[in-house]
Amino acid sequence: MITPEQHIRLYKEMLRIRCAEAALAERYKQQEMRTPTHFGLGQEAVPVGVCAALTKEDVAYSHHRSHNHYLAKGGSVYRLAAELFGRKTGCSGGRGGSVHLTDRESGFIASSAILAECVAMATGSALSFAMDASDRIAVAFFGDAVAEEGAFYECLGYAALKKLPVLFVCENNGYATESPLSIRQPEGASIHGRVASFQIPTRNIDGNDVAEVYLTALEVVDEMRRKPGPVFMECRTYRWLEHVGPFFDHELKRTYRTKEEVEEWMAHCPVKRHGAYLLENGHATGEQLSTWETETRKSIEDDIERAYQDPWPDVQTLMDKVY
Amino acid sequence: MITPEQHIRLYKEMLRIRCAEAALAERYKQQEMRTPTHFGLGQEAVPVGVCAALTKEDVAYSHHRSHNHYLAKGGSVYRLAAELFGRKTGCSGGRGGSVHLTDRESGFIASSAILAECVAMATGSALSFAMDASDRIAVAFFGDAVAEEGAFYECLGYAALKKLPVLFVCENNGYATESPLSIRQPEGASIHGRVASFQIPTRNIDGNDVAEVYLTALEVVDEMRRKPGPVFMECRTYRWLEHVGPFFDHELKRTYRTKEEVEEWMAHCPVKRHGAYLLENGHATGEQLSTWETETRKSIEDDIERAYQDPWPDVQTLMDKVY
Amino acid sequence: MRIIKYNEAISEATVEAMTRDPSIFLTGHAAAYPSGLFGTTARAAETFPGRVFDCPSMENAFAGIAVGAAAMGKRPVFVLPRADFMFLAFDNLLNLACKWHYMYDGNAGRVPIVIRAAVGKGWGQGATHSQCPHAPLAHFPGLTVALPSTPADAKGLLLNAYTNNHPVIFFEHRSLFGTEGEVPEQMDPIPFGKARIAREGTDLTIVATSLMTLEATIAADELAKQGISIEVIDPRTVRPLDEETILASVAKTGRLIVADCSWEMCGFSSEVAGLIAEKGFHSLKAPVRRIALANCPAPVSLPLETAFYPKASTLAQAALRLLNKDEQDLAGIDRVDYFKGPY
Amino acid sequence: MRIIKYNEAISEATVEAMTRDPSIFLTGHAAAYPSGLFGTTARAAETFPGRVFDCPSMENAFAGIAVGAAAMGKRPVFVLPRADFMFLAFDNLLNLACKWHYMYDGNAGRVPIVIRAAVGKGWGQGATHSQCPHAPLAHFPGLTVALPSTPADAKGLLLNAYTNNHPVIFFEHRSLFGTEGEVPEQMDPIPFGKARIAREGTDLTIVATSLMTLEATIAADELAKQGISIEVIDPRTVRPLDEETILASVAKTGRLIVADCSWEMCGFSSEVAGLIAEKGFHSLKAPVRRIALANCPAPVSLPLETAFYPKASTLAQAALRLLNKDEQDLAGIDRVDYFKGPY
Ligand SMILES: Cc1ncc(C[n+]2csc(CCOP(=O)(O)OP(=O)(O)O)c2C)c(N)n1
Ligand SMILES: Cc1ncc(C[n+]2csc(CCOP(=O)(O)OP(=O)(O)O)c2C)c(N)n1
Ligand SMILES: [Mg+2]
Ligand SMILES: [Mg+2]
Repeated sequence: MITPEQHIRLYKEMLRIRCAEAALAERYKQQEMRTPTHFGLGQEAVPVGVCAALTKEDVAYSHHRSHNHYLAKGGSVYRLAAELFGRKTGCSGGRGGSVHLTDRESGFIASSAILAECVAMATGSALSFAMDASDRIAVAFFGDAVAEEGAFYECLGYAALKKLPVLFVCENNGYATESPLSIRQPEGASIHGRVASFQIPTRNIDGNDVAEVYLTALEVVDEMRRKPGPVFMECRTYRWLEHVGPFFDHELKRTYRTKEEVEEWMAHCPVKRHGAYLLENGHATGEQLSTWETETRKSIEDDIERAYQDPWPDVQTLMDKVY
Repeated sequence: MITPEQHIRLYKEMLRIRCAEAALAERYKQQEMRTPTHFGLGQEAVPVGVCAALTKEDVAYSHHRSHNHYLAKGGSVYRLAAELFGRKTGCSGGRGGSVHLTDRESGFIASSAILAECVAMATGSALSFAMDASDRIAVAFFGDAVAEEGAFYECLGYAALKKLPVLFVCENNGYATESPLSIRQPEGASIHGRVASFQIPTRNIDGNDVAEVYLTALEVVDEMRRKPGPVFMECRTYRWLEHVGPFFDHELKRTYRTKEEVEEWMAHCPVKRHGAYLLENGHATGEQLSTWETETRKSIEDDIERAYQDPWPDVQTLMDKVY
Repeated sequence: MRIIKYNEAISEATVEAMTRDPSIFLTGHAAAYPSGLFGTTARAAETFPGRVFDCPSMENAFAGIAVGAAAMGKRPVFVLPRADFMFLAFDNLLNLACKWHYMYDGNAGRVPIVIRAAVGKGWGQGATHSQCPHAPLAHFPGLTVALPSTPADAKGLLLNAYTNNHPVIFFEHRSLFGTEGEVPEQMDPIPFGKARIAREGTDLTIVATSLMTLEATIAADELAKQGISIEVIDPRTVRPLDEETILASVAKTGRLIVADCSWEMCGFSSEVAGLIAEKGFHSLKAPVRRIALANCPAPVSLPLETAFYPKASTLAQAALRLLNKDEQDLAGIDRVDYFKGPY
Repeated sequence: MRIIKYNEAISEATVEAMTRDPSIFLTGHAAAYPSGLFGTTARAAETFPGRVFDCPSMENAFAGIAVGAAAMGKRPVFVLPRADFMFLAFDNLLNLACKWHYMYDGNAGRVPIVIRAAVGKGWGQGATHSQCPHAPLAHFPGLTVALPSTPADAKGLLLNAYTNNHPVIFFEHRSLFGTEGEVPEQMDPIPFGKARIAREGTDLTIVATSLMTLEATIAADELAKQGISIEVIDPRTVRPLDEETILASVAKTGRLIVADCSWEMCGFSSEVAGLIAEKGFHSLKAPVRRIALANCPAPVSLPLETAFYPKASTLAQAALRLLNKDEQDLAGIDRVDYFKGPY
């Protein structure tokens, strides 16, 4: 069961990520963050629910759409913003850009831009944990397109063979850039069904319901710590903005999906939904919700502005860390 | 149903391949075929049963252990032997060696040494057939290790998505070089089970029973011609000789499998077994069987000797076919 | 003559070739969308809906699928929005496609496949979305590797790729898609292995690939004002390489700069420098100068990225030095990057 | 001093390093079997059964798994029975491992992984089982690429690889596993980027990689009989490259042959020729000569294979020509291939 405090924590964390991504997307339009960026608006419940079930010792990896995961695992908005601005205070010193984030202290080891690399990395970290008989867990966050990449299946086979403590979290948002799932993957062959054929336990859940994500994650993480082995979670969700960039698709007249479809999913906004849950169950008042939002926005604006004011890396450092 | 004539044809074809491989393995020991060679002794029923269900217009691809497939699809012993001797009359002009065979006329397009390449090539040929609305079929012959390679799953997904007329034939002989299946693939996750999760029809059959292979292949090929789409056949079989080279493992004191295991499988020899079936059912007499064997051996010895006498390629041709 | 853009030229070549040859089909991620490879596939997609289609993310297998389709008489064109994804396809390209004709002694038929990929910098693409692996690929016999730098070359080389009988890798530079140039309505294919002399000159030769040809031309224009005559050679294809044209130019000028859009080590700039050391040694009046990316992964941050990429001023400066002239402040000649996010 | 074989030296380095550092583990196809990588993993497998284990055929993912394990403090060693399989792992090697330290600005930790692979000819290995892709890999900043040519170098360089903090690719030549040489019982790691002068000389420099160092030494021995003094340099690592030692040698001899065990184009022989054209131009008395594989895939058939690979006589002949001496019949100096099938 989730305590009221936990419910509030989940809500506040989603709010922080939502406000951060919204504010960053707004700033992005000024063309001063020179790094192709895949915003995560609409998909907050998965990273928040999963990361709430992890400890700092557990590690996470992510793909190109990685801000949510970086933040939910414990990364700071300030260092993320600085990274997008290319500042030397960025989490990767401004060198990596939006798709190459890291925050080792909080256990967010790396995001990387090439599909399925994060799956392999998490599997490798889990191999390390298994060899040390540690009870740490490695998590990979990735999208539905990864189920088209061979490396994904290589990792499934390996993790199942070696009983590695790796949690595969697939955010199935139905699209890879502009391509819907139906033109990319065989009819009737669900991703979790394919994974299950490797004898890996799977869950197929509503990825816009943070409570469901959290409870599921708690359960599987607990299982994994007691009896190591991979678990796969497929979380149905939806991205609001264009694949890469800060706009809604219809603002740019892209037609691969309808405005109606987007709006329908926005109506199932994970943040609003959980806010409503807090209100209904008396865990929070409307006033509290709006105060939290105001405070969060303010603090995020401060972080972003502070990052913006930070210095560029010195050109003399171009060859630093070359060995 | 299989007619007596067909039964005899299946038997004779297995006999041809068995005798060819046995004779080549014997010659191989003289160290004059300078090409690493994976003999197919013991696995004759699968290629013979499958190829008997195909037409010349259908195409086949194979992996490193490819002699059986090349021969069953219609390749000549003479040109195979010449290839192993490195002669210019070899099916690949002596350039390819044992793992790079071709015989376009009979529809054996290519074997290649890198795992899973043959699966992709067959899928590609099937794509071509599908685009032309032709009723041709492409077949890939490969081993159990291919189920560890990512490219295999990429092809499964693509073939299922595009409903391509490709027949995947996996000869599961339980080993990849010296590694048994159990240390390579997850417990309980059968290969055909994994394939089925892609919504591909699968068959799991006794690969040492040529009649079962043939009937299954006839059935699926017929289905595929009427309604294009991939089919997967897993055929349980066993290789008699070492992974690469002409010896029995125990002759070289290799211990990764026991002599007993090999002998048990040899007792289920597909050729002997089908010979016994012919006798039992009055399709052939013992005398016939031994005449066929004598004739086959003779003709194969002639082919091999003729190949041996053939000339090397001229050194001046080293740069021919370079563009 | 008619002026069109690089991406229009590519689109045009594609539509023309597909009209002539029904065996050509084109696929790749987003290939069927208006955004497909910088708009170069959109017209083909409209015109030949059944022959232009999307492809799941399966770079490895698809390269092998292309080989299998080509072996049956198709001409597959596989497009990649970033060349960096091509590493996943290296096995089927290097162990299969490029060896096919030789390894089976011509008996297994031909595999005419074309892989088109966008390369290069722009808007902080960073370490994994900007690479141009033409040199590693050109190392392998059996591959043709083309990098057109003008709209006309893009069209002519692509027409040749689409009718060639063997695998071709075709690198289209991000910063060139919007550039304009003269392209005849009717164009013949441009043969592989025939360099283009982008600018004639007598004092120094610059051999430059892809975008670097543009940078070299800017540098040459600037130096021309000072009476320095630079010859700019665009090899068009790295493999086959037009050694003759390069050697003839150096025989005339005696001085060589090689400017490449990838790294130096075992790269194209070393290849040409090595060529001259072996076959043009007696023409050389001064050391060859190799100009390539800084010897580190591509950083995103603007000042680092700016320092990472060589440009017109880098080339002009190097030319001055080779000619024993004083260095000058030439930063003013560098093009402003017109790229806008988020791509 | 003690004489051991190349494969014994490799085995010894592995066991020593694993004894000292419990974070090292070793895996790859057949790694746990006596046949593992030409017997070089057997003793480690016996000594550390939990840390040497087999790996399914999944070259792509395992390279990424190695990165993820390394990021947690392990030192994975991934062995490949043929370097040709490594193309499948190029994505994780080139887009991830080699960029890791730079791209995350050092903040994501380190990824000390070692990939060991057998390369080279023998017994008709053919086009897809004989390649040595050191040049394509060395093109990318962030990778160390080593090719030891003697037992002592194999041990010393491997000891360094096993303690290095970044990804290392280690190519072991099939034709060298059985060769013998002096190897001290106690050995220090040999630093990367420090060439070995295999033989001192004054008339001509041969820079040679891997097996070609052996061929160069045979050629040098033969020519010494005729009073010709050849210096043979083994760079040991292609990246980092010891430019200094090579330049110093050419400064002394004025003549250079580069002999490589892969192809010429965008390969190591061009790299060194280019280096000299840029930084050693004024020392050169004659054109550089690049000697590499014939410009085609490796054929299997014996006479073709024999013609395909350069050998001692090829080098000796080239040296004579560079020194303006008459060609001679030197085929007698070439080593007889001791390889036996089926491997
Ligand atoms: C190997 C590889 N191929 C192609 C791409 C280009 N690419 C970037 S994002 C993307 C779609 C990813 O879709 P999905 O995994 O569903 O994640 P989402 O963007 O929907 O969050 C593609 C194809 C890539 N980054 N890596
Ligand atoms: C990509 C790749 N990795 C590794 C190898 C080395 N190798 C050659 S055969 C083989 C085992 C193949 O086993 P299987 O597929 O079961 O076929 P079998 O030999 O049993 O017929 C391996 C690992 C290879 N050829 N290609
Ligand atoms: Mg998606
Ligand atoms: Mg097997």
